[in-house]
Amino acid sequence: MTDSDSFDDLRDLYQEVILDRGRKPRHARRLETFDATAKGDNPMCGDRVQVWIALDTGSIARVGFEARGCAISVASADLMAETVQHRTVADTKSLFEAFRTLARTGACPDCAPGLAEPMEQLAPLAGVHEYPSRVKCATLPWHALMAALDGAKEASSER
Amino acid sequence: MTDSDSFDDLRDLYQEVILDRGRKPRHARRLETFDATAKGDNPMCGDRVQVWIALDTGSIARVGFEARGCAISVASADLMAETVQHRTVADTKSLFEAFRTLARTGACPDCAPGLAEPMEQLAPLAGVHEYPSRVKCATLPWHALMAALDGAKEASSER
Amino acid sequence: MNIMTNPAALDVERIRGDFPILTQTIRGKPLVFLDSAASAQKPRAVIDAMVQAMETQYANIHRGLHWMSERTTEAYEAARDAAATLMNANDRSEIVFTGNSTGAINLLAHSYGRGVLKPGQAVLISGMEHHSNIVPWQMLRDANGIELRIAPVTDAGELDIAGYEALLEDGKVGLVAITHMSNVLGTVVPAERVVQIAHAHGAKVMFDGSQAIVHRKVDVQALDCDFYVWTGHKLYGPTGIGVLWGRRDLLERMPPFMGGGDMISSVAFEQSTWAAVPHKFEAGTPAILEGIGLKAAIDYVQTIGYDAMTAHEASLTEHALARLAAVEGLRVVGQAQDRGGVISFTLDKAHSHDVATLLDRQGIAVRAGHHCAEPLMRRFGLDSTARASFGIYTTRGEIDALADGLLRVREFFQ
Amino acid sequence: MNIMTNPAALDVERIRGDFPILTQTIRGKPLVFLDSAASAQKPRAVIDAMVQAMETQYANIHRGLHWMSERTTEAYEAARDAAATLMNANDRSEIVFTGNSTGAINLLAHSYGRGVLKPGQAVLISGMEHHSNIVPWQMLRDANGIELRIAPVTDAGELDIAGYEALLEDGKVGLVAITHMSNVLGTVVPAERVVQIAHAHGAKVMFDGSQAIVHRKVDVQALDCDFYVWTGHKLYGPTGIGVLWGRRDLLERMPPFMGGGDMISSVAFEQSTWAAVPHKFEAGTPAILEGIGLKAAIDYVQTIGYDAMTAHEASLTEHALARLAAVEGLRVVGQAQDRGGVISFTLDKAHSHDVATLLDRQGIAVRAGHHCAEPLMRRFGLDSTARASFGIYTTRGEIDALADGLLRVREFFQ
Ligand SMILES: Cc1ncc(COP(=O)(O)O)c(C=O)c1O
Ligand SMILES: Cc1ncc(COP(=O)(O)O)c(C=O)c1O
Repeated sequence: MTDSDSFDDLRDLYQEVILDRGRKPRHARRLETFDATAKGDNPMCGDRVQVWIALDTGSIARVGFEARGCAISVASADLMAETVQHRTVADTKSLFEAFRTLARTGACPDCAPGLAEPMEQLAPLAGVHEYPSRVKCATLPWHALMAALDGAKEASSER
Repeated sequence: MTDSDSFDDLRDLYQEVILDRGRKPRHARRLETFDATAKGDNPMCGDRVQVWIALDTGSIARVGFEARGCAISVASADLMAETVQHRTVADTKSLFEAFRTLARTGACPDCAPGLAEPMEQLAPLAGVHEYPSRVKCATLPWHALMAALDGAKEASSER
Repeated sequence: MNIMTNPAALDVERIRGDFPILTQTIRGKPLVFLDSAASAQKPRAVIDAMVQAMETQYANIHRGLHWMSERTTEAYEAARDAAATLMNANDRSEIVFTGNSTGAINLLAHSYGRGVLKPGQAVLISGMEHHSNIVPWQMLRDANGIELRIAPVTDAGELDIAGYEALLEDGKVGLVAITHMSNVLGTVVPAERVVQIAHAHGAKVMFDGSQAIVHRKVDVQALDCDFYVWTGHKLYGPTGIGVLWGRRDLLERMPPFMGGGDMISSVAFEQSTWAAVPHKFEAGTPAILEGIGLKAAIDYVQTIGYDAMTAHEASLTEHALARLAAVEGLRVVGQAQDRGGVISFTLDKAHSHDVATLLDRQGIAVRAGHHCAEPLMRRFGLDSTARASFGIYTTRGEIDALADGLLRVREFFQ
Repeated sequence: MNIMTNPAALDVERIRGDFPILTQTIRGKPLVFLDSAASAQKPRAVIDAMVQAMETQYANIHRGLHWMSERTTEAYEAARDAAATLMNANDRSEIVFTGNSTGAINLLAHSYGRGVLKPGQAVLISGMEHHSNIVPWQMLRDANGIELRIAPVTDAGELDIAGYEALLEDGKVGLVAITHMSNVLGTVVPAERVVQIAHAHGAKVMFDGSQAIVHRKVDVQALDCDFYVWTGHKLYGPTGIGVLWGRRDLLERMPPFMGGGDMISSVAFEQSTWAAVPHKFEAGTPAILEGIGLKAAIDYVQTIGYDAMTAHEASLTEHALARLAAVEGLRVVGQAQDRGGVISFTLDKAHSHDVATLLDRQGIAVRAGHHCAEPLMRRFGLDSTARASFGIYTTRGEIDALADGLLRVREFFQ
């Protein structure tokens, strides 16, 4: 049972990157200086996240977050922080739409042209589409990010 | 179709006596002098009946009634008026219980011993047991009769 | 005659094959079921969908994180999509599931009536309502000081439009709650006009579509109404499920009706917050199997198509009115121009209960009584009527059987 | 070991054969369904009863004068008799059918809460209630000035009896509405004592028996309670039907909740009068098919017998608690002395949602979340737990699969 191959059945959704990011997120910190912040709250399952954004002339310089929740939501926040760094706000918004489709349907072949590379990075989360009630775990940090970019204080996830 | 045999399928519930009594009841009149009267009302189907009783030293001298309703309820009122005549109040009450069982179950083999003859007269109504929602058509006049004997003004039928 | 040449024609024999119950016999006679307005029979597709759920894919829904729960949630929520499409709702979140039409109207009477309407305002119903669209408003009147007004019905059994408009004139009516089709007279109310007039006077409109949606295509956006309710079991679906459609902005303004699981966002003893519409109105474990059955019923009806259904019922109704007119002493109650496949009548020599029982002994099921519309009965000076009502599986032969059966009843009572 | 030597033993393999769904596989693995507390699976007897009604004997009920209607009425009303017998009610008229437990509690909160209780009185619930037994009373509090009190729960997850009694001392509590068994902790409340204490202080008692009736014989006369509610889908019956039992004299004093067809005696626009109990509380077309299914479920449970069911679940629970105790980092929430087959737990290294999903990938269905009991979660400092719950078809092997699955999850998250 200690042979990692015996976890094949578990690993198709919880890929190594998710486990790893869920356990040791790289961007899980409050930014000292930031331009925007917002909270996301999913009262149905108790997931909670706050994101901080530092901007640099229309682009995202850095994202930090604090999250309480499942591995999926923490990993998703961490991957999000990484993929949106140095991206324009406009690109980030299309990336969100593309990611949302990925999370809901498991694929997004034609969406967000020009965003193939970050989409690749987010691909490990595609498996959540099989669990409609967990899609919101993956999208909650993104909703908070969008809320922050739109100047709102709070986002609530899709039901 | 004019041959009465062609109505066999209809006649097992609506026996000749019921049709006849429903059409031309013999006791459908208000008594001029009476000792008790009560109304019965079945708001669910609009059946309405009033009975008048003349007593004679613990026995029923005469019963008259006015009824608005279906053939079953009118025929039942008329047969009731006839069968209770000259009976003691106590006998009438047991007859009611026996009739009620007859109407509900289609038979009452052992009940009301000593009342075989009036039960025979009421037997044409036994078929209503197949129509639980019409049992109350047959029993409504009896409920009014019981109410009158008990000094009440109104009875409502069983649901 | 090739039935295929008419695109709207409905192959009634094929349809009958979809309803297992129709092969039953009653007292040795083939069942002639003319009581569909009370509740319709269920096609195999509905039965199968419910069985399949129970046999292969069932769990409680919403927030279940396991396969059975996720799949059952999808199957149940697909009913919401189907209902939204059926009614041409703007958004699936405008579909609220209830236990039946009665539950939907009570929800509205509580939530809109007590939560949005103000004492001093009025609710306007009509003289031909089902008890389910009378009593909840009476209870609102008696509890909350909302006036209850009754739009008059003409001798032909139609809505008296002038009388209706007059009752709206003073602007006090906040809500018109009116049947789209009478379950007694078969009358179809001129819904667009009803809405235009109400809106012109600042009133919202709820239609009780319990009967109408079985016979006519309902497009809530074209009707321009505000609420529309109906009940699954009359549209060939299971019992235990009904639908309240409402405009989203109105639903959002309404407080919840029942409290409990599934309708909350978060709960603390001090205070709770509500889920978004439609879930705010759906407390407790939903009628899951019934939603799945209802989805199958809607799909079934959509496959047949309203054009074919409406045409079929119109031709049956015409035939029935002609055949019944030939029965001496028979009086049809209601002569509306626009009517659906529901016909009430009385016979001079026989009480309607006797008529129903004697027809039953010939295998013919009709309803008799006040049809949960006592005030309407009174309006026509009646205690009860017999009522024959038609569904997609009803045949001309069955209507002939009814007419013949009535001739026998009349002769029997001669 | 001959299973026949123990009269109370339950032949789980034979029982599993009665539940078609249990042969399903999930992602190629045999289904291990440990989510029965959310909703139970349906035995063939229930499926068949519903199918048979739809295929051979269906019509709307009450006041139908034809064969189909009379027979369907009998079949539906037989469910009332069955429920009355199951609970040892004094009279069948004390059984009111609702849509689910939530509907039953809301009925009570409206009808008893607004119709009988007076502002200034209090309703007492406990700290371990399901949202369905919290929110209706909050809504009553906020609308009608009824105080809401919360009986404390001990660290072991039991009702704090002294704290409970103290809240009754001032005599203001008119109604105690309390769970008979917690859907999170499995705790069975000492029902007789709860009633004795409440009655001694002049309060009526309603039990939320949604969970309890699945695991224990409920005898309302022995309990001496005043109201008891439960929900069909957890007792192996269909969705869409629930039960409110109430003492007849109390039901008679209560005003109706919803208005409509079937609950009236007569209707006039000026005023309507109500039918006798229980019909006064049953507005509109009932859940007919669901009543018929529920009857079959009750019969099924009665055939197995509560002795066997309770013993089976007790032995499963004991086994499960032992196996779970061996999973490192696993904490069982709630250590009540008297408990049923529902176990909530947390794992130190994994969030309960991840636990549920990872178990699901092994074919094992458990629930994760707040289980519609947020205040109780907060009481134990938690956001969510995973929960395994057992039914009559649950095997020791399935519990072993759960324990092994959890060991894998833990290792996976190492
Ligand atoms: C203790 C308890 N009360 C109430 C309910 C509500 O039951 P329902 O959702 O069927 O109304 C449940 C189950 O969901 C429960 O476990
Ligand atoms: C016009 C109308 N409204 C309301 C209802 C009530 O429907 P339900 O009994 O399903 O709530 C009915 C049928 O009974 C009806 O015909």
